[in-house]
Amino acid sequence: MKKFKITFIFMLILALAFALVGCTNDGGKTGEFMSIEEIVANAKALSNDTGSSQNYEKTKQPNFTVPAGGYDGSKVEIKFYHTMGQNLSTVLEKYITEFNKTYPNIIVNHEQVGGYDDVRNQISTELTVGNQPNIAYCYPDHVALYNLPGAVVTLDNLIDDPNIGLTAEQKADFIEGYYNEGRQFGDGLMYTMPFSKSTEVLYYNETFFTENNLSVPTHWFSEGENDTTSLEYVCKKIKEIDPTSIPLGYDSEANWFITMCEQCGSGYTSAKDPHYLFNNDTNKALLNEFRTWYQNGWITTQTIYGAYTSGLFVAETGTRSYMSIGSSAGATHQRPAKVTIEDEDGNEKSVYPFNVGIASIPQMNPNRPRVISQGPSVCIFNNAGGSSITDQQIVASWLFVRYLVTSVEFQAEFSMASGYVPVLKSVAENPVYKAFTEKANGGDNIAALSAKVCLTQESAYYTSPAFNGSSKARDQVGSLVTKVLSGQTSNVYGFIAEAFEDAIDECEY
Amino acid sequence: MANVTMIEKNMEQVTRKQAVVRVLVKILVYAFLIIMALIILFPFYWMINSSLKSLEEYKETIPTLFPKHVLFRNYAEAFDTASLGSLFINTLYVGLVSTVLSLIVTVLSAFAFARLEFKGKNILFAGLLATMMIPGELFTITNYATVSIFKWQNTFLVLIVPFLVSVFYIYLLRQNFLQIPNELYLAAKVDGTSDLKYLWKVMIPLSLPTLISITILKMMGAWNSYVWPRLVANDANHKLITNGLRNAFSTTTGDVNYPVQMAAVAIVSAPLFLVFIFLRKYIMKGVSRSGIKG
Amino acid sequence: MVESRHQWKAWIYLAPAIVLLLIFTVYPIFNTIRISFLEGYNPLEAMNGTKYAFNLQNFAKVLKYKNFFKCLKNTLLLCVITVPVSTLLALLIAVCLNSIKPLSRLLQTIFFLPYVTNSIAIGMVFAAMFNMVGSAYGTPNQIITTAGIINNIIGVFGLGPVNWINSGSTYLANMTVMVIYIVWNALPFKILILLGGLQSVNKQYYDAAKVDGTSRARVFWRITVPLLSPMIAYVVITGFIGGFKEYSSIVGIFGEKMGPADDAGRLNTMVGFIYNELYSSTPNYGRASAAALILFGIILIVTLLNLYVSKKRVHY
Amino acid sequence: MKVVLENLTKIFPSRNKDGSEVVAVNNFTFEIPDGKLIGLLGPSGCGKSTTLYMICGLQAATSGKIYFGDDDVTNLEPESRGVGLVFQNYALYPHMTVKQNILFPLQNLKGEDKLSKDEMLERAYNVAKLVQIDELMNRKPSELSGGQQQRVAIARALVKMPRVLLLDEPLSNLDARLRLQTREEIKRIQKSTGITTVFVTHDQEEAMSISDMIVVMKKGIIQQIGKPQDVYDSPVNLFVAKFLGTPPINVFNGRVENGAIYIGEDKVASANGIENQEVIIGIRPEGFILKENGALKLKLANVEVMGRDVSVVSTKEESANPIIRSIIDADNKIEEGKEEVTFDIKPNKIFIFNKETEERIYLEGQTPTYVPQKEEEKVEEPALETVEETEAVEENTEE
Repeated sequence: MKKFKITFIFMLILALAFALVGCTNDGGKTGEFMSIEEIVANAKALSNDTGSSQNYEKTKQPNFTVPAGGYDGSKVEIKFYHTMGQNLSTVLEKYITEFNKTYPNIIVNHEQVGGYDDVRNQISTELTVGNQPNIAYCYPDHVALYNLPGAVVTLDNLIDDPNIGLTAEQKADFIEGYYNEGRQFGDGLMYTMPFSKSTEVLYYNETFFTENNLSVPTHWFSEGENDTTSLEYVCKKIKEIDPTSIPLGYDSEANWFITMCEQCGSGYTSAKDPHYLFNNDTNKALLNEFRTWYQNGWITTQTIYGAYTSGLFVAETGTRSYMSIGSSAGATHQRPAKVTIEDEDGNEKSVYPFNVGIASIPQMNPNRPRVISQGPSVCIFNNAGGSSITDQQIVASWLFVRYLVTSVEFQAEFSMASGYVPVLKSVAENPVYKAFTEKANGGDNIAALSAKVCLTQESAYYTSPAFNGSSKARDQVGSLVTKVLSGQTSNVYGFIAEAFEDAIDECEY
Repeated sequence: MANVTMIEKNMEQVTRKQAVVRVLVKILVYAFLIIMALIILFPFYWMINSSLKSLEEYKETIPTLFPKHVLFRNYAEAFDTASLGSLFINTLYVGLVSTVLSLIVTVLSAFAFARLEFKGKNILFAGLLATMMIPGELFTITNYATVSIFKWQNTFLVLIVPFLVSVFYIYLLRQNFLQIPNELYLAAKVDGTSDLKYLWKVMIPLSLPTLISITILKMMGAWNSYVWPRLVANDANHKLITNGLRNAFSTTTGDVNYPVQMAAVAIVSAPLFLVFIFLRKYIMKGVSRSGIKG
Repeated sequence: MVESRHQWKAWIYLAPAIVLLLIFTVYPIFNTIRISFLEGYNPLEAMNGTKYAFNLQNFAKVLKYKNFFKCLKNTLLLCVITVPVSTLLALLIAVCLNSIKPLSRLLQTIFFLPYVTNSIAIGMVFAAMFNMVGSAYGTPNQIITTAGIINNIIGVFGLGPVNWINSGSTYLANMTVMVIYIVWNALPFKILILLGGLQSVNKQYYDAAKVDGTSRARVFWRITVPLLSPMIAYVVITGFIGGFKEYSSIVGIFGEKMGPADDAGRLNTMVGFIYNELYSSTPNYGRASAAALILFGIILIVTLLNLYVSKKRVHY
Repeated sequence: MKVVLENLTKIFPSRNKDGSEVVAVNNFTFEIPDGKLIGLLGPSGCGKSTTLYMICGLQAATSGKIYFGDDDVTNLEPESRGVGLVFQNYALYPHMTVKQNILFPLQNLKGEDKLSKDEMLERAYNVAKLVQIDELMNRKPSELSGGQQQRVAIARALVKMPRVLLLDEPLSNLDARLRLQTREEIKRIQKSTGITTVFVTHDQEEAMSISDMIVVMKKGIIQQIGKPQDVYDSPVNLFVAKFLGTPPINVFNGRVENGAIYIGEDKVASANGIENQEVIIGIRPEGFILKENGALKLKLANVEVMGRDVSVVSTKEESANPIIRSIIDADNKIEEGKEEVTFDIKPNKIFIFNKETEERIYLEGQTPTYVPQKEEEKVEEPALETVEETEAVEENTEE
């Protein structure tokens, strides 16, 4: 029996030895970071047209030609995968019944598969056996993946078709940046239609800002002593006023990193090989700077904090924040719960504890603004992988997609319900939507205020290049930010350098 | 060998000491068991406790041991948002049908392995046991392709058929059958009872506890399956508990309402818990009776 | 045993099991082996005729990949700690349960509870217990919004709040939480088997030991454990097999990112590694199959090792 | 080491919940002299095993005292009593070799009794030689025969030189031939070690053959204590008479009439000094003398020749059991085909018992060798439930 005890203890020692191995993470290298002033100067030097202007001449023939006579009116069933929750599905259903008034024989079954990754995983598995749906929410890198077996219908012929295509006004009505997102796959062909978009905005505690006469920050880093409109200055000031607070909560680490790359013109990714360019001195210096901001307790992010930073922004007691950069769609969540107070003549009134202001996010170069554009597009699948999808189903799918993306009423109602931004310019004039945006204020209709801000920064939208594996880069830079900000190390330079290298290895694995 | 005078010490004192030791040990045993039981119970208590709190109270710095004001509403809300009703029915249906079918397959196979002699029996059984070691993910992808060829997506068939054969239960039942003396079988053979009659009349009654515990454990399997159902049968009227539960609460923008999620978890665990309480004796006897003698 | 005249009858009884096994177990194994040799096999590319070299590149790529060894280390570490700890704990509990009469039925029910629950669901509960919202790192004034119930409990004993699973938590803290959760999950089945075994041990051995004046510890190590050794061997072997396939318990606590916020994938296991290969933006079935076969190989070796060790030590 | 039991009583809560109790051992008082081999004898359920387990401490006594020498060990743990116990089915640790089994008790010795390694080995080998299993030391119990296992169990019990050796039905698991041989072994071992030994058996032949003293018990009450021959020759009541002796005693209904014992019409023995009454008469099978027109006339059934002597099987109307068996030596002849056979009765082989109380009535010339306990000391016995011996043993003996 002695033997039994000995082996047991031996196993425990082995385990402890393993555990210790896992703890060392101080990179060996040492060196100097680029100075922030230099980065700001480079950013300012950039002219407005560099970066995301792409040429769209077609290098390939579209893979789908519209059958003669377009839709023959036959009974057709189409399947639509999306990530809409309960409230958005009800809006969708309303417009499906509307759509069926003109096309009674097109039956649209729609299904919430889960999050965006779930949709991708589900379709990538179904594609292997030809079970793919007809229409699906998609992001650029999803489409890159579906294009491996060429399963996505190129919409050019459908768009240009005389009787079921888009009229010139309809085409012009699309917001330029969103429409072009559909044809950034390197061959100039149109793969996706923009469905509903969102961007990032800066929410700030307007009441607090006016009380302490703080100005809304317009750029990141202070230039000179008396620069009171830099985010750096505002954070420092807020920290002095309320030391227990975390001045700024930035929800998405990946968006933050990619936006900084766009604003500073430092490399992130490219559609052509080599794809991953984010391991450069500018980015390392930026993250180092933000690391010190984090250690001063000025900022936190959703993953580090463990929950959406909107929780901090609306908090009344305990730790709270006074600025939050998050999705424009999440406006309603950035508004504090109503509080019942006694007004002067004693009767109870429920009112918001503070007013929320919304502004566009700080920029490195004010006349070259860059802000991320996100939100799903939709794509249509063909009969790749031996699937039984017929041309009529493709045409029917196109009719449904065209109806949704060009119907001003749908775009207006969907945007109001979701907080997303409509893809059509004319939605701004739609009476219902106009009334909605007029009433915009920091309280009850905060969603309208967010929509108004989004409309003002339409020209600043950028989208990252889409290629198979681009979402891996996005995941890696996200965890890179969290790791650099909250990682414990004694040799910061080495630690950051190694973190960047690991991220690149991971992408190229 | 002269009798060794063993104990000169005063008898009284030794007896008393031993009585004290005996009581002490009893206290120690009970203390150890109670502490371990509390550790096992604590997560359940915490689940119930959290599920009755409001979101704000749930997020307070010092978690409260009992909800300030009890919100049964969470349970109702959990029931609708995750549409637990249909999830339950689906899971129950899949669980029952797959359990009954797999019982038949298990009993027949165990009978063959325990009673009948045929070439290659041991190799086959060893092969079967080896499949227990293979990680499930290995099968998922290929089976997905096979199931699609059969056009079984979004049906109950696809949730039931692939998992009818569970090697562990065949092993468990075979052990149990082996304990039934062989003479019984030979005697039955002599007076002409067919295999099936013998199986039905003698073997099944004798190993009833094990069969019942297999049924219960198999039902629980349906409750816990997660990856496969999501892949092959994710539409509304075929969704099972776990994948229904999983993305019912992950709202894209706002915070997840943890208390309601806990409530859903509690609702999901309740039936299994009740089933176990009533059939505890059988489960215990079933598994131990098969006395896995290695 | 009935002579072999009844050969065909046996095969008829086994027919349903064999047919299903062929389709849903044997065929996938061969298919996986086939794919594991196709370098970088991606099903979507394969659909439009991309050809794949038939070589060992997949295995080479997996074995050279730093992440693979991290996953292997996590899996091995979890197994080597949780299996012995849960077996010993289960043994102690079973022996104590077997020696008392009052309350024993109630306690048995309680100890079996974790077996009845859904591992991902209870994972959420554990995550909530160990969770600590708010950053406790770096900033001088240690901002902690909610410290979680566990930290409050250990606070009672004067220990400071530990950052168990949030960003900035140490590897050791994460592993401790995982070990606690896995042992908590593994106890019921082990107690059940060992208790069953104990009840079939002949009482007279204990009477004999009592007359021989054996101390409780010696009774435990020299009589109970050897007599239960077949059960213990079985429990350890199935423990290792289960342990190597650990995945859903980590998803339960850390979510699909398999690690604290600042170091996603830190606790990723072998099955998690395979999963990432299957369901990533660049699905690579070749490498996933190779990794799965490697894992199967390791489980096989460890199980054979266990069988060998138990052959020597176990008394039948 | 003298063992004294004083009013030892054990009451079990009976299995069915009607609250009735079972008195397994009813107010035992007897003394086991030092160095003697005592047999506890009785039908199953008479409390013999319970008594044994109480002596060894595995069973707690409900009341009464147990003394080893002058130490009161009643509530002492078995290990401190210095007892050796041999179980009915040996309870050898299956996973240990014979040597490890024997060494096991020695390794438990603590304090000043602790032995060095080779002292233990030496003791183990001595005791192994004593029971003649010294060449089986490295075998596992499963590889040994019943008899060998028996001897290993005895060796394990003796090795720690206990003050008292207890054996629970040591021979019941052996086949007939081994039983005889092992019986002698136990006798030899006990004599050579001189250790006070108590063994329990339901086989009266086994008890009588090797015990220095036997204690006959029935339903928890001592019937008679004494040397085997005395108890055989002078049973204190009908139960003891019937229980001892193979073949069993022949029992008749008869009467005492003016100084003589009559079975039916036959006057078989003189009984002067005893008033007339209906009585039960017991005659030992070896108490018959074949005699032409003897006192007792029996209808002859058949004759079984067993070599050394002849067993005459006959019937009589007044006989309680279906046949009467008389054993006479082989040289007297019985003609075949005779209807009737007559015997005279040896005076010391006939006993008479009171019809109601079945107590022995001593004829003149017969002296009582044992005075049963006085009536009132007995714990009144509420339920006359006969309880199967092992089943009544308290279930949760302390672990």
